[in-house]
Amino acid sequence: MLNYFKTIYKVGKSLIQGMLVTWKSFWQPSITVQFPDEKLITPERFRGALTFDKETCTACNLCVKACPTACISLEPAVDPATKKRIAKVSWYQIDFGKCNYCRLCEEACPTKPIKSVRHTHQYEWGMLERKEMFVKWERMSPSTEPSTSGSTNMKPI
Amino acid sequence: MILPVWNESQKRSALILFGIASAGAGISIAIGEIGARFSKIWQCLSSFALKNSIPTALLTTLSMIIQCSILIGFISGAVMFMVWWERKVSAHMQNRLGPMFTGGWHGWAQTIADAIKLLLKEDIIPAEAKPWVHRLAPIVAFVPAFLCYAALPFGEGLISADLDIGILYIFAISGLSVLGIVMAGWGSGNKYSLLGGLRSAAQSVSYEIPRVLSVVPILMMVGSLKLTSIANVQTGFWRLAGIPLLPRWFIFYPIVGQIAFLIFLISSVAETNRTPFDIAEAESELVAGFHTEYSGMKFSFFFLAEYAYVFLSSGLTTVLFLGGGSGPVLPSWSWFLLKSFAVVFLFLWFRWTFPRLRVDRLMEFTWKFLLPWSFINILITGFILLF
Amino acid sequence: MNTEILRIQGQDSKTEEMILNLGPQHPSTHGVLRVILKMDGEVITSAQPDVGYLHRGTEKLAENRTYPQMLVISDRWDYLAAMSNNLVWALAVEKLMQIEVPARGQILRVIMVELNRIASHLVFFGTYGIDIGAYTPFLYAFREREKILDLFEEVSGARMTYNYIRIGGVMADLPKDWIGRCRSFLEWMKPRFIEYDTLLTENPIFQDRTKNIGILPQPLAISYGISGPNLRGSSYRFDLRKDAPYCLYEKFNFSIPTGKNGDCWDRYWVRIEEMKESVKIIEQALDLLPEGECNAKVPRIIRPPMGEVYAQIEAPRGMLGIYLVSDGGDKPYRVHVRPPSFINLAVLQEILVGMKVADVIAILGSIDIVLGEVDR
Amino acid sequence: MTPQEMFSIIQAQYKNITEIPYPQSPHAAPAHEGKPYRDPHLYLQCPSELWLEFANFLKNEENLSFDYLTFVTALDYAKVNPQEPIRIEVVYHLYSFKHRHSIVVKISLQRENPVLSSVIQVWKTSDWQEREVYDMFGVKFEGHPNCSRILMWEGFPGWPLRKDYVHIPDRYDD
Repeated sequence: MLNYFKTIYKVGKSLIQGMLVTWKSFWQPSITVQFPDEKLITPERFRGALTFDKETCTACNLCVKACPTACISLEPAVDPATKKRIAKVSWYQIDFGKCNYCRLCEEACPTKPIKSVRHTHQYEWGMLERKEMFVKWERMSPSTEPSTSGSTNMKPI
Repeated sequence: MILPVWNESQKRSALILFGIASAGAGISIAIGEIGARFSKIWQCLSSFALKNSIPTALLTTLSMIIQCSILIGFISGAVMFMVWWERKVSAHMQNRLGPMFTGGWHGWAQTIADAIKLLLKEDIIPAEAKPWVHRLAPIVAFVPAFLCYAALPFGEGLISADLDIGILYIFAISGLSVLGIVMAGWGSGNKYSLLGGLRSAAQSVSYEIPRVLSVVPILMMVGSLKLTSIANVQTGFWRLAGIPLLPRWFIFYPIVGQIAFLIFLISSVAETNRTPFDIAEAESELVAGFHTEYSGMKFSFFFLAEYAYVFLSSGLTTVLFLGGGSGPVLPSWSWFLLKSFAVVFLFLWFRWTFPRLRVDRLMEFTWKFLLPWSFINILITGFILLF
Repeated sequence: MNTEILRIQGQDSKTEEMILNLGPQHPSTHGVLRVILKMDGEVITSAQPDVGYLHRGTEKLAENRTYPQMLVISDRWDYLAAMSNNLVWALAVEKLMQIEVPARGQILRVIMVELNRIASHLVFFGTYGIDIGAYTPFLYAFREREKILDLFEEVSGARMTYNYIRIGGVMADLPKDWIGRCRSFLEWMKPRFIEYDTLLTENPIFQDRTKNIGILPQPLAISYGISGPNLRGSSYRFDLRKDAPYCLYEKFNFSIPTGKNGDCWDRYWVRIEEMKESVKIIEQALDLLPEGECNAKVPRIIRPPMGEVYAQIEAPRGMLGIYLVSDGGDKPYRVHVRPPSFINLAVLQEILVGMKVADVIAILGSIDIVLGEVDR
Repeated sequence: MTPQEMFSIIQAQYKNITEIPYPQSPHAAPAHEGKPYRDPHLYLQCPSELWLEFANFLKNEENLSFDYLTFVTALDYAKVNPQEPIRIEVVYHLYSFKHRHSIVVKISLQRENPVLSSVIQVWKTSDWQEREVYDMFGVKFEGHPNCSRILMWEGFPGWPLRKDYVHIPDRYDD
């Protein structure tokens, strides 16, 4: 009979203790970051969207080999006069539908001091159709903007 | 709670909200005062009607319409507030913020936005479902909730139907909504809601009995079923040599009050299908229980019914145990609102702390624990009343 | 308990059996899993899990990817503990090429894997609370997990698919005051365990829902090849970090929590205790962290010699192993991943018989599977 | 129990179970590649018709007592490199909790329609793992209650992990 009341007391006590935990955190300040107004600062090694620097790239294909999902494709530039391949790139395309953001291409890129393909800190990046995921950088065309076959896609979501 | 530093829009919306709050208080004071003197107004009105021979039947229907609209207006207002309040309380209990953007300061207009969204949603009746049972279920679940409010005393004189069988009426009518849930379960044709419906039928039936029996000691002490008389018995204080020690609420009666209060609270949490007894719409097992197949307006009916019952149960707890409407300075109806929202906070607090009981353990808990204790409680009151 | 239920279904009460599809879209199957339940009322008569919805063919992928590229695929197996997947792949290749990783690299790996174990067990703690019906523990667990993910983001650049542990060492050394932030996280974590215990572990309703439910007897566990916290829940002391130490685990002293009678509560309790042990390991590892180079000399194109190797580690969900056969080329000839969740899940069809629907969710949650690893 | 002692116990019982020798680097292998490596366990080659009986022996034998089947997998030696004859090899990796030692048993079957007796009576974990080997390599396991595909859907054509499997690319671009 006695332990019947003891169990009731024990059950009641632990229920109340559980409620006190939620009561204590009821008064603690909340930790939500309200995204559009407040934004978290991304750490220095953050692997965001990839950018590409047309001038420094020597079209050595190391990044193409390093990529696990083979989403990088490029074409070396050809000197119109001598019809020989020169150490520049004519166009460079990354298919962000397949990219793993794994930084293997950046590590494989031999260009000094700043790598020609590297991660930025940009994560606000939405695309509407699959075609928009093919980001293409052309060196020959006058426009320096990275153009996709369609609308420019660098607009935040 | 550290208030975040306010930017421009938050200051402006704070002002708007303050305006709404004060207007709300003004209207309720007006209703409160009119309510209190309702009988006097009623006399002069009926005498005026007699003089220039307006049929009294027209007058009674007119007052009936006014009372119903006030009641429905109040309940939907209270339910709207409670939905928003639950989301804010649960958020802060979990260290997050809850709705913040709709309508400015702390997202006060969130429920209104939800209500409009639910109205605009498409009303799907699944192919498997029996159409008429599927359509009727929310109505059968929703209407009894509003009927019960007729007999709930919101303060002195603020009661629309002062029945002398007040409590019996409320328990009888609130029992009806189980029918709605079972109809929803069986009507929507999918296995999960069938399970949910059957479970909630078993649960409501078995929790109705301890809930009613826990009120019996109070009836024995007061001697009448009339809710207003129960409330009046609890006014005033126990005076120990002049100084007011404790208010005369039933909860402070020696043993009887506490046991009855606890049993009533637990079984009314179970009656309204809320955690830790929400096996009817257990998200993790039955996807959404009996209202899986409901969308749009019908879903909001179930939602409103649940919150109406929560407020009804907390209102009943205040009237029965916390002396609804008796309090020193403020007018009676504000004491009633304060106490019942405190009890609603208790309901919310339970929901966001406790896990869910299993079906058979829940039944066992009623039949083997709550029921015997309510009988013992009646026994003890019997002895107390003898001496 | 089982016999008593089966007796009820006598011949006279002719109840027609109901087949219920639990999943693949269901709030508590922790991913895309479907369990076909044959039920008599609320009691389960037979359960048959149906997997394969998330099968991405990692073993076929492995056959035409180089060794470093396979690390990126390994992140996607048990996506709640990507560091352990990276570690087991790196260990397999290093064993094959007989590479010795310097002490600093190994201890860095231990720190990362143990942090990842805490994060993965926190997810278990949160989702198990929701399975049983309590919503608040989930938010507390994810508040702590956010701090761990921030630490990982600083060190590797990503929050879930780290690709941090590489063949021969780690991607890069720690950023400046990472150790300070890691220590402050550990200080923040210790009082949280007391909070979790009062909120869920000692909660009578939780205990009522999980004690003596889904009892996994020891011989059945061994014959089904169960590993990890599920095996330790059935009171069998077997942990690879103690029995077959790898990565300098023999340097740390920590205890192995084991349950008593192998029910859902014991498996839950073992994971909570394991989190406390992991906090101890990380503290010792942070004190023990030597200076010096953290990567071994590894050729640019990794071409391991011919041969086969089986490396296994104690992942948060059990014994994660890689059976690697190489034919001397730069791509592996055959890779087989021994997935702990896939093997632990098979026992479900035995211990679910005779249980109620609410118990199905409690038992499935207590086995703690991740569908990425089940289907590979 | 060192591999040699284990092998002597097994040799006493079963004659035609041979030990697989340590792999030799093929003569053409370039020097920098280093010596071939293999885990220091005992590797046994067992004929397929003897396997079920040998499995029971491994489990119930007192000082072997392999009660834990770590994993079951298979390898498809289709491409002809001089050392490996064309076959499908099913690999059983066993571990003993009592003695803390492990053993690897390999069974080679011909590639046309490989058949092997299932060890589901001995270790229940082989239930799903053998179904996966069937799903990926087409090895039929007799005595298995439902030897059907587990990861792939029922009507999946072909055995994906075989070296000569031609994949029909699934189109989702447009």
